[in-house]
Amino acid sequence: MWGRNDLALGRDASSRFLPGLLAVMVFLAALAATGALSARGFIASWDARLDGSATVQIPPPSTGTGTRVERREAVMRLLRVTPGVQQARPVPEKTVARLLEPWLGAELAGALPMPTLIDLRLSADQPVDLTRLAERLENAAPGTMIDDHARWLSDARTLARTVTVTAGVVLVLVVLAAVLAVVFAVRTGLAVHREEIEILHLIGAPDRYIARQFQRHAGRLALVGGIIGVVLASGTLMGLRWWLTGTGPGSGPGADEVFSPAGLTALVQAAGFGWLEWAVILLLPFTAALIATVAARTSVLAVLARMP
Amino acid sequence: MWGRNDLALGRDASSRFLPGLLAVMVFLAALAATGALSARGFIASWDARLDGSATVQIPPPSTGTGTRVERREAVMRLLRVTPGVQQARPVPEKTVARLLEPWLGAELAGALPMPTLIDLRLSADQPVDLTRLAERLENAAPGTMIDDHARWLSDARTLARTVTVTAGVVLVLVVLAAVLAVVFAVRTGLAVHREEIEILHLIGAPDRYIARQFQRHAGRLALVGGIIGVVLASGTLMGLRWWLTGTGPGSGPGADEVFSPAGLTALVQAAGFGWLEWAVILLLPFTAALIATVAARTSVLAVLARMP
Amino acid sequence: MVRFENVFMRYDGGPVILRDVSFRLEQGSFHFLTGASGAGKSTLLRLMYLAARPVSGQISIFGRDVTTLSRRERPMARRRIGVVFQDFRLIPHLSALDNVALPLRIAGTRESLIREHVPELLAWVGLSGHLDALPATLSGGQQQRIAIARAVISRPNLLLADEPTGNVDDRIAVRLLYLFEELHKMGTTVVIATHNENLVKRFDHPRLHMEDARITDRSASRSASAAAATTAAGE
Amino acid sequence: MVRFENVFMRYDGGPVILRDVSFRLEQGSFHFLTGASGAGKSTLLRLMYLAARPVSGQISIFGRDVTTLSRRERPMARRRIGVVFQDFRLIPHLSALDNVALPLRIAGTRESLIREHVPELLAWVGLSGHLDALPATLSGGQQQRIAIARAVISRPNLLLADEPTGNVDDRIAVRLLYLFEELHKMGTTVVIATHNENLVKRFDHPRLHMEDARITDRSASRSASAAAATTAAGE
Ligand SMILES: Nc1ncnc2c1ncn2[C@@H]1O[C@H](COP(=O)(O)OP(=O)(O)OP(=O)(O)O)[C@@H](O)[C@H]1O
Ligand SMILES: Nc1ncnc2c1ncn2[C@@H]1O[C@H](COP(=O)(O)OP(=O)(O)OP(=O)(O)O)[C@@H](O)[C@H]1O
Ligand SMILES: [Mg+2]
Ligand SMILES: [Mg+2]
Repeated sequence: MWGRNDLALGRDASSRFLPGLLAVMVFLAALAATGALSARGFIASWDARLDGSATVQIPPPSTGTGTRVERREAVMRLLRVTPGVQQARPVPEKTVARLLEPWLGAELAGALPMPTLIDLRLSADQPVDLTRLAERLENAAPGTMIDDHARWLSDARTLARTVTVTAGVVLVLVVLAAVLAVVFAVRTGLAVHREEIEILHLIGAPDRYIARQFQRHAGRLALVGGIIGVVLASGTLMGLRWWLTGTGPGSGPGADEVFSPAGLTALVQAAGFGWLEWAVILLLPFTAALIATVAARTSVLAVLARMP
Repeated sequence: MWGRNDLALGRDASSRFLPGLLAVMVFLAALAATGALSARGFIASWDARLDGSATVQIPPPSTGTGTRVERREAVMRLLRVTPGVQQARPVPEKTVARLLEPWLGAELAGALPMPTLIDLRLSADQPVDLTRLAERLENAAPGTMIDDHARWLSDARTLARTVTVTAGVVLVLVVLAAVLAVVFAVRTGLAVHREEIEILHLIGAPDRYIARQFQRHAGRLALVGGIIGVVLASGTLMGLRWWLTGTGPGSGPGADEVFSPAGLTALVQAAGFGWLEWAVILLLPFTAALIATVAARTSVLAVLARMP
Repeated sequence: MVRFENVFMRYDGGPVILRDVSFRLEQGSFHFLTGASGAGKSTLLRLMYLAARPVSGQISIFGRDVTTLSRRERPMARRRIGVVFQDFRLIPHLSALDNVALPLRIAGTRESLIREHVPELLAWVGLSGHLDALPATLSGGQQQRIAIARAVISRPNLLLADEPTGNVDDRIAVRLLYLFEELHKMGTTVVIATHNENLVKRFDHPRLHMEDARITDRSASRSASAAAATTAAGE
Repeated sequence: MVRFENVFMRYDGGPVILRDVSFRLEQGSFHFLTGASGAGKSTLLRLMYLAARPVSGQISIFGRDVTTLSRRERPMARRRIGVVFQDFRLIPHLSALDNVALPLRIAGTRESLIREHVPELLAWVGLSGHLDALPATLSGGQQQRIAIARAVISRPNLLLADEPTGNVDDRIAVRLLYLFEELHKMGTTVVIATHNENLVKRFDHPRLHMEDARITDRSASRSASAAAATTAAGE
């Protein structure tokens, strides 16, 4: 009884078109999900690096009083007794030079008097009043500034949220379209087979008997479409990654203050190949099949209930 | 005769589902098209600014011989006689300081000895051999480097191409899905109305008579769906823009060498509101209607030709 | 077996088809249902096979009030009723054999039993050469005989046939009527709606006649009904 | 008018239905088409209304060989042929009136003419009270009469009716036959497939009888055909 297929749904147009439609939807869903996940992961890694941290920057001695070491020690003393500052670590001069290298050129960076940078780790439990700290730092060594990357992080988070929201909208729409396609297929299937369904009813078939044929049909087609979509999406994502890795930026010159393609490239490179991304992608066809089965069953039973 | 609708297609399930499906497709198409167009426009504006230009960078005198002015004049002399260099213009020191400000802090940038920068405009007809020029510059003023932004532009173009290719893939898929949905609707419409179509044939209706009813039906539904999709897409794009403008970055501190959210934000801000973008977006529903009409006509006539 | 009590029936905005009709058909009875075209014969049968509900009144079948039967209970009741529809209602993509086997399959009958009984019955209605034919490839009369075979295959307790011989000649019609007689002898209650006066005359069974939204139960076809009197081709 | 020449017909893998059959029907003739169920009556009519092609042989209608007619030419030929299908084939969502009007509308007839003629014809077949009814809300016999009205509304040159009275009683059947006679008198060629011996006997028209894949043209219904002899309800 489970295997019965009196309606020959397999011969309907839906058999050819539903998998295609669902393949496209799953493809788009995979793209959107990967985009959202990797934007989130990318930002999360920056967050982990930057949140709860701050940088203190002491200008080179030429503009102030005292030697470089004196000024640094004055600041370090202050920081060590500031509650909430868990750790303060001067950045080695060579690292500072390397940070500036892309902007000044190697020779220039090596030759210029460098500012002193101190990395801070801040306590999560005991928030530091950065405004007061800044004042006290100015006293300890005039010209000293503190930057907690808040602005940077806020920008990055806005951006990540934009990507995530856009991906979310796309995902919702894609699921909506998939459900629409399935319900549409089921409705037209019911219309095409209306007479046969009436006959089945009249000779004693219960609604379940008919719904089962539709839900199995829809589920199977969605699974097929989902697999096709996921295979194509994986291929596309890997292709994109390969392309970007092949031609992407290294550490060379050329950058700009408002726009760094390298950042976006890194975003795409990081995309979609962690275990979470793979799991989401591999689950998509089954999710599609499940959605299709439920959508089919629900809409068949709803339509049948309105039949005499 | 034009207005006849013997098949009552308007009462089919397609009337409810096809507009929904096509609205989603048009929405996604609008998003993809806007993304591609604004990536392209963004890069084009950078290209215009950077292509055909190069920057010469002379380190401050501390590392070489001669005064700042001597070194600059030696380089300028050389550049003036180099074929292919249309224009050479030293960048004012204040501008250079401002360029470095975000990286070094205002005080530091004002205090440090700055490199001398010279902006070059290169002729498009007479390509300059940059390797040879670099050698000759090194002789004129040791430590001098030339940067034609090639690396930067190549990165930016790769990125733009990635966005464009992804958008293109999405567009193709979305059009494919729309055509699939229309052809699916038409095929099931033909199946639902098969008997009536046979009757119409038998009492003397030609194929055109029947195809006309289907193509008008499909075209109308696609137009409705397209308008819904475009309205939603415009709303979403404007919402995104408003959100990003509201919370986006200004000129303040906080940036990083590999990633600038500001760049992406600018990308989205620039998105989809030029006349070209508006034209493309406004054309989408009509394109959808046209595609639907043609797809419907073609597939109806193909199916009818196989009927007895 | 079948009991109508004060049944009132009309379709939305249509003419009254049954006005306060009460009657009962005993188990194992055999009735012809006659009446002019549009009198309501098909409607009466539809009420009996639960495809329509009366406006008011009670209809009991197998001793149960079917007007209050829930959607979930109807399938089981329907399995005990065999119906020959006026327009056959075969499933187009199932072969003759599969169409006839359908009620058995829905009821979960063993496949071996199906393979045995279905071809046998199809042979009786003269279609042994068309077991695998699709309905569309069969003539009108052949389709009608498949519809009849499907209605009787599960040996229903109640058999309702709506104009079951409209597409066959009288020789075959008589043969089909014998099939119904056979079931009748095994205890099935039979109601056959027909315009064919020849048949009604030949088989001596009581007649339910519909006229003016009422039903008259006449014990034999001999009594000259209004319809019979106006028959163009009377004897 | 209608000419068959050495026509051979069978469906894929089916029995031979016409074996080297030749005959002609003169313009304005009136024939009954008889034969056992499955003999091929509907098939013969289908060949005439261009819904099937013979395996070999020539069929001319209105003086044109229709077996070679292209897809684009067929609609015009079909508009001159009225057909009453064995299974009615009404369009379910069109009212009785619109169903009957359909051939006129397809041919581009003025709406005012349609409003005048269609209700008149529906009144003649006894359906003046059901102009706006959908087919599903009509009884079998009522649907059949709409099918007949649709076939005759455009005054076709050739009228083909397949069992047009299977769902009505003999009184209505006679009335419908008069409609065909009416057209016949106006010059229409008429062919009516039927199992109803009463009708064939009552109207004195020649009979085409199908048997063993051949057609015999008998000039009158009086001659005892094989089918008539085995009729269960003969006189
Ligand atoms: N579904 C329906 N909705 C509305 N009216 C209907 C419906 N079905 C039938 N009718 C009307 O009910 C009346 C009786 O129809 P019914 O089919 O019961 O007649 P019948 O006796 O079977 O006729 P016939 O011998 O022509 O088959 C007719 O006037 C018909 O128009
Ligand atoms: N489309 C088809 N494909 C294959 N075989 C067919 C097709 N239509 C009819 N047949 C077969 O052709 C034979 C003649 O069928 P046809 O419908 O012409 O008979 P008929 O004389 O009209 O019978 P009835 O009186 O029962 O309507 C039958 O045996 C039938 O099975
Ligand atoms: Mg009836
Ligand atoms: Mg026939």
